[in-house]
Amino acid sequence: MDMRFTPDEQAFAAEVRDFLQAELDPALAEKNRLHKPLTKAEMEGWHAKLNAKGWLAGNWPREFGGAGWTAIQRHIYEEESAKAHAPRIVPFGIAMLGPVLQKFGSKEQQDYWLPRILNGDDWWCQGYSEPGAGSDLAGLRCRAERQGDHYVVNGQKTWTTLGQHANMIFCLVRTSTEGKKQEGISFLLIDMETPGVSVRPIVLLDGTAEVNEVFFDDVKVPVENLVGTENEGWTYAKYLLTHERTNIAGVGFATAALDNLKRVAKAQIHRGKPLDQDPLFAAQIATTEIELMAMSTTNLRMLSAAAQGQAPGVESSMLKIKGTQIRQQLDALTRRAYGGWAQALPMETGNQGQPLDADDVLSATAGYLNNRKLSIYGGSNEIQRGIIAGTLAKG
Amino acid sequence: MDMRFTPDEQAFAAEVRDFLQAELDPALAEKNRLHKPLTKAEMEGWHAKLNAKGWLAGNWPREFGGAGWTAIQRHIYEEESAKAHAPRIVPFGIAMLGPVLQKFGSKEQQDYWLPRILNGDDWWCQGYSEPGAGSDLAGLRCRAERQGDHYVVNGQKTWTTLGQHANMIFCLVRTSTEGKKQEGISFLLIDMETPGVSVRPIVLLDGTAEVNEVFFDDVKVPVENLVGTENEGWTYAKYLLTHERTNIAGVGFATAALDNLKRVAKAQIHRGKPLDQDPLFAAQIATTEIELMAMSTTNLRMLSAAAQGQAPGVESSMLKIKGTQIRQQLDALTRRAYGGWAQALPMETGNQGQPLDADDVLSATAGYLNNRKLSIYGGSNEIQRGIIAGTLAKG
Amino acid sequence: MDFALSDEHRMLQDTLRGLLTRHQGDDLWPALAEAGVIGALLTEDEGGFDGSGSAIALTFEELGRAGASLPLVAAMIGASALAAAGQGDLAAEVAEGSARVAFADAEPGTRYDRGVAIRAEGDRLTGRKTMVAGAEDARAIIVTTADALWLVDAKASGLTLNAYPLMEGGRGADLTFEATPATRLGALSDFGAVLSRGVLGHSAYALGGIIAATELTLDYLKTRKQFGRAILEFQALAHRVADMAVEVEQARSAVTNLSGHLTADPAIRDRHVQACKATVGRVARLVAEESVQLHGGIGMTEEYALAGMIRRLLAADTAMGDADYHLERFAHGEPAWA
Amino acid sequence: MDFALSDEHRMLQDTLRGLLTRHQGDDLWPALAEAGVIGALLTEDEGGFDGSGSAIALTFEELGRAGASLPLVAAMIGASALAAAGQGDLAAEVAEGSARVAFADAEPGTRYDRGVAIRAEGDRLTGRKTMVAGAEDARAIIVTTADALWLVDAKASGLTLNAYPLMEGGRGADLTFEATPATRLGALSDFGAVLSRGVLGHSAYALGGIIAATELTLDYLKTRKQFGRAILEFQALAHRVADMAVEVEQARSAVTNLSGHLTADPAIRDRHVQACKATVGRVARLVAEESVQLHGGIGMTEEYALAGMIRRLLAADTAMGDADYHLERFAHGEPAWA
Repeated sequence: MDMRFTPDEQAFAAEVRDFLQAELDPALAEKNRLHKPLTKAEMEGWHAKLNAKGWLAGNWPREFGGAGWTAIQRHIYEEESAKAHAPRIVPFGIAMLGPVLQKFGSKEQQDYWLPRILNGDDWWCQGYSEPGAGSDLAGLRCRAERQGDHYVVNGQKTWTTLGQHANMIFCLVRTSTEGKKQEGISFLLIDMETPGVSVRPIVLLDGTAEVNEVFFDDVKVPVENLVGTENEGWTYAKYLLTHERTNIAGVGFATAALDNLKRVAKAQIHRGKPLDQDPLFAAQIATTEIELMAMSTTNLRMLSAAAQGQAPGVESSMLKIKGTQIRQQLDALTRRAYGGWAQALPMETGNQGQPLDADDVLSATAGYLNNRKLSIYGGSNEIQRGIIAGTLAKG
Repeated sequence: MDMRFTPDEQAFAAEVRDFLQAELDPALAEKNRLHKPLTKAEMEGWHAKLNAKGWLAGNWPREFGGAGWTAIQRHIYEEESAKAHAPRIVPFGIAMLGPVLQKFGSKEQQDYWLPRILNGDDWWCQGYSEPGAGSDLAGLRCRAERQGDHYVVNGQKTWTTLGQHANMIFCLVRTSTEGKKQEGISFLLIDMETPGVSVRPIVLLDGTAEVNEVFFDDVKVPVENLVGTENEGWTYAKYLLTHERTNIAGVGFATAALDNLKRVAKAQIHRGKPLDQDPLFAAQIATTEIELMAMSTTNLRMLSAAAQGQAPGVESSMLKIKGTQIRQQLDALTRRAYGGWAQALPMETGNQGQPLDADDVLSATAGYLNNRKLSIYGGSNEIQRGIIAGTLAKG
Repeated sequence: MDFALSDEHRMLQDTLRGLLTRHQGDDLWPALAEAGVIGALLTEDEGGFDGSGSAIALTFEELGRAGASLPLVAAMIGASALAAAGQGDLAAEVAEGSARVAFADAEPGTRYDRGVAIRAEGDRLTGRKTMVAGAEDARAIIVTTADALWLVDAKASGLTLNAYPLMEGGRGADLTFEATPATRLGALSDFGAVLSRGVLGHSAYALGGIIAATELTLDYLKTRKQFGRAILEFQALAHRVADMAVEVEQARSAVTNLSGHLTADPAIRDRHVQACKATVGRVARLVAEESVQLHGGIGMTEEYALAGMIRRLLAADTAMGDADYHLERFAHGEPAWA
Repeated sequence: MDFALSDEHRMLQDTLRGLLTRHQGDDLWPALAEAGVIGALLTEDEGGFDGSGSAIALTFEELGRAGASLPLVAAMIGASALAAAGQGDLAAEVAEGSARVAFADAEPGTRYDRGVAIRAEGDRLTGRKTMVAGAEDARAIIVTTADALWLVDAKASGLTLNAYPLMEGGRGADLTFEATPATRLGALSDFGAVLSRGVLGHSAYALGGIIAATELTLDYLKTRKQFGRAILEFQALAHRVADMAVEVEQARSAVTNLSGHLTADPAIRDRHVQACKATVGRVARLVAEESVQLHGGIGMTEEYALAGMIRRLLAADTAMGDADYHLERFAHGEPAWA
């Protein structure tokens, strides 16, 4: 057993740190640290810097213009960039659609769409969930009817993250109602500037508006925008979901959140002393840090097993559960560290004043509220428990 | 709103305390406090003292020789006697069978059995659970076949608490396999000295042997020992179970356990000081004490509502869950307060030495292990959650 | 022993429910004042007509159920403290609703310590208070320092106000004091009974919110279908709802305990203050988090009624010391107000 | 980065599994010694041939899975401490299995403090140690005091032994010292590496037990039917099993972390000692309690295999400081051994 990274991996980590040091604007990192919504231009700018370095698509094979990183390298990049508060790479084109097109798309689709993703010509968003189909994704009802060389799409998608910036959406649509509900689903690429597409923001309980509803009213989509075979979309959807689960543990985010919590606990006064000297609060921090120390190794164990070709099992479900528990616990502690000071919230909608010197406090409250989503989206923790139990039942 | 007991109730509480002071042998109380198994004679002796005072059957109406106490009086008696570490009244005759006979038994059965219960002529035990029917009680299979003026019983019962002392057992038996499983169950009184009855002790993980298996092999039971109507036993069984749930919160036991925990925490040394001065341990005690303060009032609210004729709902299920959580938490803390000293266990079977001056330590370990049963028996906490959710779903 | 409401309190409850159905926003305060609701929170000596634990508990529980965001705890604490300190005229105006006061307790840079960001020199205050609900509308402000309670006129010199929306729905402010003249009302420990009523108010308000969020969640789980079944039929979720229901009863009993011991011996009262806030705060957070989780995505949206409930629950935990703060003091056997 | 076992360690694992299938009770110790298992726990300097974190972790995990109750941690600590203190002859005998030593750490009247019930005066010990596993069979006893490690001959004057069964299955003893001659091996802090290996042993043993109890529970829930269905099909229970499975992975990683940092800088090693014991102890208790609850009544019975597992899990948490003890020291940034 050897828990250390190889010399090559250590060199790579150093290279990532150097890159972040050189290229990441401290103001942008600070904004990101404070959970403030980044502008579209800020996100695109960061993508462009990564693309110039050849690092935008770490997960893509080199033949498609990716960096062809190993799972360990991807892990290292994600860790270091989270610790530096670098913007997260917007996942919809790079992490989600890219792998689907590479595996199931036609040569024409690959040649046309993949370079556009890298160059930032398109901003993609994801059309999976519907108001009646969240955890029960296969219950989706958004219809696409073939009429000549077009599909005509009618229905609604929801929880479309950053959809307000997008010009393209990849959608799961129902092309048949026969057979099981998993059958009859197709995977369509839809230009959001087509007549009949409309987007409505959903404000979340932390006041941010990063997710949207997308409505389709007789939207014409050319048949060449069908990925793979009609009615086979469920297969591609599941493939995409396994890719969505990369970095599911969020060790880097948790590490950054723990550092921030310790900083806050050192500054806040409690019973006349810094809060981190309070035995109860210190024990709560320690409990979470100890959990993170273990999960971080669980994550590496699973990466290492995957690197040695072991078929992934329920690991991603386990990491999803523990990872979200740890991050939500850190968020809760950080908000609570502020005590009576944490009673305001920076609502994006309608700015009617802000408390003084309270950027960090506001971000703690917003971060806590916003990250309640972690245990809901991408397959809720209840869904993950079902997956684990189902696998154990068969084993 | 008035949270105080009435003057009459306060006077009654004082009378109970006086009685316990006068009649309870301190050595017996100490043995009970240490979770040591009491002998049959010790339990019978305590019953006799209570019977002499007219207090053995607090829950029975006066017409049957009971004390006819109100729910509040019963609560007061249970609280005071738990705090004084008085033996618990063995429930099988008094709390369980008595009410069933009073409601569903024939005049002959009432006249014969009820005085014998009060006088201690019979020691009753309960034949409900079976190896294949625990939480799923109605799935029981122990058969009783009518043959002339007898039933012939074949099958097995388990978890028969204190069955080793009993000469009588009341049993749920299957007299028909038609219809739903709840139909076809009958309620039989069986003399354990009848040929074909055998008892085998079950040693529990704390080393005690207070529960038993009871086997029936062609056991002849006279038909006059059928309570109520054949195949209607499920109704009586459910009636009994609601009576079993009296004092389900166990506030008195929890109060005594909390006092004991505080005593232990004051004596044990931790980081050079009494353990109760350790902020983390003190917070754990406080958490549990605060829970108990609230549950104690929940218990009184529900008693008070019942006294004013409100139909009981899911209250007993709620008190069962919270009551067992609190008691198990107190037991866990008490064991943990002893730290490295708590690594032995007084196994009843095979005495091969005991640690020095460690009666309290041994009792803490045994008490913790034994009381894991609290959340399993009398309808497991999972069953109780199902009852609550089912009621909420209808409400 | 009787846990039922008296006839008078049942009437008060009916009045409140009616008012809360008919009135909202800015409209609500005058309606409450006119109906005598502020008076119900105060004793006769304080310009009111009741002031019992029961009246306070039921009033704030109803406000919490309805999700009304009003600085009514401040009015109660203010009138009561003013009356006790011999400022009966202002107290009476607050009681009848013609004047409002704010209660400045929280400070930046600390969880719940007092006197970290503000200090008194003679009869002048210097420093800052934060998250002061209703400060913009207040004629005067009751201010806590390390060991005392002060009265500051809203127009006093050296006082500046910076206002913003609060998480719970109303508006609050940072107050900056620069040698601002203030009247010392007395030592903090002299106002234990007054402050304990404030804790009861916040706790009962939280209890109302706990009940509302639980009911909304239950309703959603009964109605909404997934995988072809009502969500409540999924046993894992049903059991979590059952656990929530058990904790709701704990919170109710904790409020009952404080309500019933408000006039008890200070040492006993303080233990109930701490136990109440610790229990209600814990349950409020549990219910907030579980309600969102059990709802799923819709529970995260501002449009849905749960969002405001969640924020009010968090705020109620935070007001006047959260669950951890009071648990720690309970564990150390410390008084609630010192 | 490679978490797989080396070929040598895979062989050791195979050897152990074979031995543990064939041998039980009194028979096991000589079989283990003969097969070189004690030697695998020790470095060459200590009379063994490995002593790596991996070897220790895998050995005790196998013992834990099999539920073997042996004072093997005492042998490891003993040989290692003796070798470090220049008592190589006895160390070698322990390593080859011809002599046994006990490790006297716990004391009456305290959770995990050392030196509460025992004190050293010159080279004599007076007082009491308790729950000393394997004391009856030991030729010598390694004893902790407030700040030092001592060697006491089992036949030393003033030493009395009172033996009894331990909860985990073996036998232990109270040792009473009355001016008993002892050899000071060194300061406790000098033996940090040795004692940390002891924690790894207990933790890996607990991990084996955690895995065994989880597997037994899963097996039961798959097989046993209630209300006409396998119990595991009840979603509320299935989700709890899933949560257990997640925690088992946490425990495994905590053991891996300590195993991989056994020879790291003491400050880093100690944090892993504390994190390991805190994690494994917490998970051990969780799995113990959940396994009983998920089984229902049968899980309470001595006859069923779970009973012994539960007691061994509790004992492993308790050995050399439980989860709370190590969490508290981690939180305060204190060393593990001082």
